[in-house]
Amino acid sequence: MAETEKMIFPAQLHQTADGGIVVSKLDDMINWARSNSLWPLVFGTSCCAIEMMSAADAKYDWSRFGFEVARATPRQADLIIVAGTIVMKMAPVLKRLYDQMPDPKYVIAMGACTISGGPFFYNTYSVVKGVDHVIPVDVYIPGCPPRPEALLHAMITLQEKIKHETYFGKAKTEEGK
Amino acid sequence: MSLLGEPELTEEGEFVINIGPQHPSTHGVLHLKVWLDGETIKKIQPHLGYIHRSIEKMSESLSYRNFIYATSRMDYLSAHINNQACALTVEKGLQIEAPPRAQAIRILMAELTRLSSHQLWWGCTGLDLGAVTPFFYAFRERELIMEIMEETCGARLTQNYSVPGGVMYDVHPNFQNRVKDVMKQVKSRFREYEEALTGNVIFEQRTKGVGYLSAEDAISFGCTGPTARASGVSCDIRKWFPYDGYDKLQFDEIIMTGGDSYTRYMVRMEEMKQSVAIIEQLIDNIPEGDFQAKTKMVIKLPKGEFYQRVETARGELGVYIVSDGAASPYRIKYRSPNFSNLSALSHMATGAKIGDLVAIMATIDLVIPDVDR
Amino acid sequence: MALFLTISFSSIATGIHTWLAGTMQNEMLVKITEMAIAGISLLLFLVPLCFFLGYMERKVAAFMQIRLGPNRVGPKGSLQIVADTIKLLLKEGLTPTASDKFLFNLAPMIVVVTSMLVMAPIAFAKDFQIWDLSIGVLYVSSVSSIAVIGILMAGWSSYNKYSLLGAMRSGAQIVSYELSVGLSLISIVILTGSLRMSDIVMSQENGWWIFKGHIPVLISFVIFVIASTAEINRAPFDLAEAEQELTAGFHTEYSGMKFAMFLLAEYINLFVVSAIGATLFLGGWMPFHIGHWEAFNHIMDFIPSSLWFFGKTFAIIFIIMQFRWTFPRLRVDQLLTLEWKYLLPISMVNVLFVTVMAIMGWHF
Amino acid sequence: MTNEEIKTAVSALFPSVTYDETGEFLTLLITPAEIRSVMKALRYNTEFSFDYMFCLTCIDWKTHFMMVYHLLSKTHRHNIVVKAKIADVNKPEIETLCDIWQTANFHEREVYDLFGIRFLNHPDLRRLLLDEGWDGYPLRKNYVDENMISL
Repeated sequence: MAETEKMIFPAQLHQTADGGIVVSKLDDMINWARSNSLWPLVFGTSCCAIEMMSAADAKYDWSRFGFEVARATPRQADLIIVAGTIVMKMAPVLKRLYDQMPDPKYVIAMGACTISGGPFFYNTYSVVKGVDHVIPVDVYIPGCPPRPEALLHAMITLQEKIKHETYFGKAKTEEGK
Repeated sequence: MSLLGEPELTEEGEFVINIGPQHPSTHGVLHLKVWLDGETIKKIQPHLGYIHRSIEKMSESLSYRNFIYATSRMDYLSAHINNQACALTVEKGLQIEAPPRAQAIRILMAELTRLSSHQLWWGCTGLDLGAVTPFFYAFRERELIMEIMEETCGARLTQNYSVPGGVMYDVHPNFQNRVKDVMKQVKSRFREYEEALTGNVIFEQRTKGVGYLSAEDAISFGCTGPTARASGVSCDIRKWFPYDGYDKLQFDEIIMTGGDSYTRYMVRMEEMKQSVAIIEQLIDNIPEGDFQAKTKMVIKLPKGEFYQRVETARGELGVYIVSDGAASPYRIKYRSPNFSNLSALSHMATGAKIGDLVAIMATIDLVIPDVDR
Repeated sequence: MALFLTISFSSIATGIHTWLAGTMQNEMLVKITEMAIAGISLLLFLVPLCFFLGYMERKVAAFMQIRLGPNRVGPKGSLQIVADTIKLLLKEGLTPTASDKFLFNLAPMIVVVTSMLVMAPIAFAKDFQIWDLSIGVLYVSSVSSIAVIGILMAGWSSYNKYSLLGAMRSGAQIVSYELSVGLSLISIVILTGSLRMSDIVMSQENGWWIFKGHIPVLISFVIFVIASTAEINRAPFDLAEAEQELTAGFHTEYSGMKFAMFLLAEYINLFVVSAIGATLFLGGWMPFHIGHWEAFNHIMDFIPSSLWFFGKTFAIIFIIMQFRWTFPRLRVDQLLTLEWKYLLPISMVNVLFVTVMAIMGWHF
Repeated sequence: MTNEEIKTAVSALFPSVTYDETGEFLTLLITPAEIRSVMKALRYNTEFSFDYMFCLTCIDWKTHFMMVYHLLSKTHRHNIVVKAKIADVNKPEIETLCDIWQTANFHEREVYDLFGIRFLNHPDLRRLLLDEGWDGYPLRKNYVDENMISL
């Protein structure tokens, strides 16, 4: 993927006598668009949400990657960053939010709580021990709470993942190539 | 997005909307069921528990050293003050006192926490009222404080720095210079804050006279912190029941009598200046000495009940430990400021517009994990 | 580039017309083909325009908010909006089960089509206009008010209470602010004596109305900017979508392409009101002329007319964008108070002054 | 008022109240039956005027429940703790104090939710933090949750 990353646009210029022809693969195009336009849902339950806000601020500035269009309605979001503990009462709501999002949709589990329950793993009666019990997760970020850079890294990792998808059929994996 | 997409059939002509659990203005996962008459709110019913993490139950099985970390996640914007409250309670049980150096460091960190919390609140108030830009200006200074936090205790948000008997480590050698430097910057930016939001006509219209809370109601609802002080109720624990040497410091308790959202806003703005004043008094006078009193490896509190109040950025936090003499608390109760402040919400917002509800919630400054615990 | 800008657009149009007339030899067919060309070129113009406006919005926001803004996708982040658009087009378009499906799907189209229709009488450059109809101003103010039907339709058919509230707010808002916009447009019509866009532009040959018309025109320009910001539902008047109150207002349930259409309409509307403001108050494509300073006027004429037009339009767009990132949002009753108690009486009195001024010939 | 003065004043009104002074605050031990009369006196009598209830909670002592009310007077600046022992573990009940202190409303709902204590005449006694259908009362010492992982 190193080549496509450097490229401004996922296309190649074929030189001809009077100019050139731009050739591109549909898959590359789609993946390029999808990976560069991840609009997160405004969703934060606890401490990690503050670090998510920090990622949006001027110092970390996730708008550089085009992530700043945070949508309040799941209908227009591509990505749900589960920032904070999910408890039993919240789990159905989260599931519902995920269902309300249109495809393609991605999930980032931010923080220890969403990975396993984190600090609230032992002796708690109301915490969901890992958000992947409720919705499928694409990228996990450890930390309690993770630093904003970690969130940016996760989002860039997600971009990498999206670049391996195919519009029709299965994902481009190492074996399937 | 409402929890229930489909209109609810209640009584004829009733229009009920569900604000939350996922909603930009609830600052977390509060769920408000709002009965509307056009745009006017007839009734509000808060539904809590969407982030109820059973911290109280969990703490019953943790040692007196370990239960403190969970409190950082309660009111994560005043994480250090929560830790301090727990440490103070345990110290009260052990009948020891932190050394003067530890106390000074605790106060400095607490005031830095309060400052950063109020900065975040200021940004989010602007955001809630539709002005996005203040958020970025607030976070610019907040990040500077976060860097100090990180340098001092390794974490940006959930510090876990106070331990029974003092603080976990001594401060970084660079601490004093850095704090002084940041304070200079923060002070110069207050004017910018006021220009950006305080004097704005639309902002004043949105907040003045909105969400009135009388002094009697504030006391009766158990409101504390800036929410109550804006109604003219004196309730600053730092003045009423000083801890960690707050009585030796010169600062004012900001009390205003407007009782509306604008007054709550002004109280917080003034409190930021007071915090800076406290930090400036103390930063050059950190006493030398130990940063931690000697405590046993396994702390066991004597049989009895211990209650400690502190002033967080949002009001009075009470830690109530019931001990049966074992190595972990028998029962622990956190009297959280937001819980009581939230209970006044429906009283304040009834009769207001939906837009006012957002303004009221913004100026109460709710942190939902602190409500649910 | 410079060559392209200095070509007379009327000669291009005449050229195309002669060529078509020569090949087709059927007047009806020629007319239809010309219409198609005009429509397609408009669409081809709109897409990059909206890309640019979207990019500009995010960069202006970043500028106001001490950030960098998009800078990874393409040179300086310029392809960010392209990526967003492709993504939105390929995203699943959900239609809620309980919604009124026909109206739900129709609403975004109405909103987009009405905003595109308003483009017709706008003069982009000298002799470059799709349709210079004799009632240009009236056409603009009447067609633009159809958009509210689309918004109401969207809000009602979504079967979502936030949408409904947003649509109702928007209805009240647009209908009210229509009056102020209309009255401020009328003040220029009074001064010009014509509803035709080209006449209005030509009347500013010896100076723009904002300079010639003294304080009354300045007042109506300010009112126009405020009221039209409200009419296109932009902050601080974005009560119809009010993110912090109604999540996304009338388009809460829209996703994918249908949502993209609302975004498209928002940007086209932004461009259209700024273009109309520029045409009526700042002389449209007319260069900056001062009375009888022939030499100065002649130098100004060297700058292409399209640059003048777009320069003025984008100046107004920039102001409206700055509003968005500066002010808090108004409450719904304050919004209506502002219109009915302040803007409308002021603009009514102002029209009176303008009329007196026009009759007495007190303007330059 | 000092603790001694409060004691004499309360004893004059309610002779059956006993006291416990081992803790930080003066503690009044009362029975659930007299809670409303005691609390009303503490709230409305001008000599006490405990207008601010800063904490309300419950402790499960396995053999009984102990309701704990922390009170503060904003005018006189004195603190007091009132404890009411609920002996019936199977059907714990106590009168509500919602109308005296409005903050009691949410706090009592929380106690109902986590301890299962019924507050009689409470205007809106529903579960506050947990789902309506939650089985059991988690802060009781005998609460068993199979999914709970113990250290």
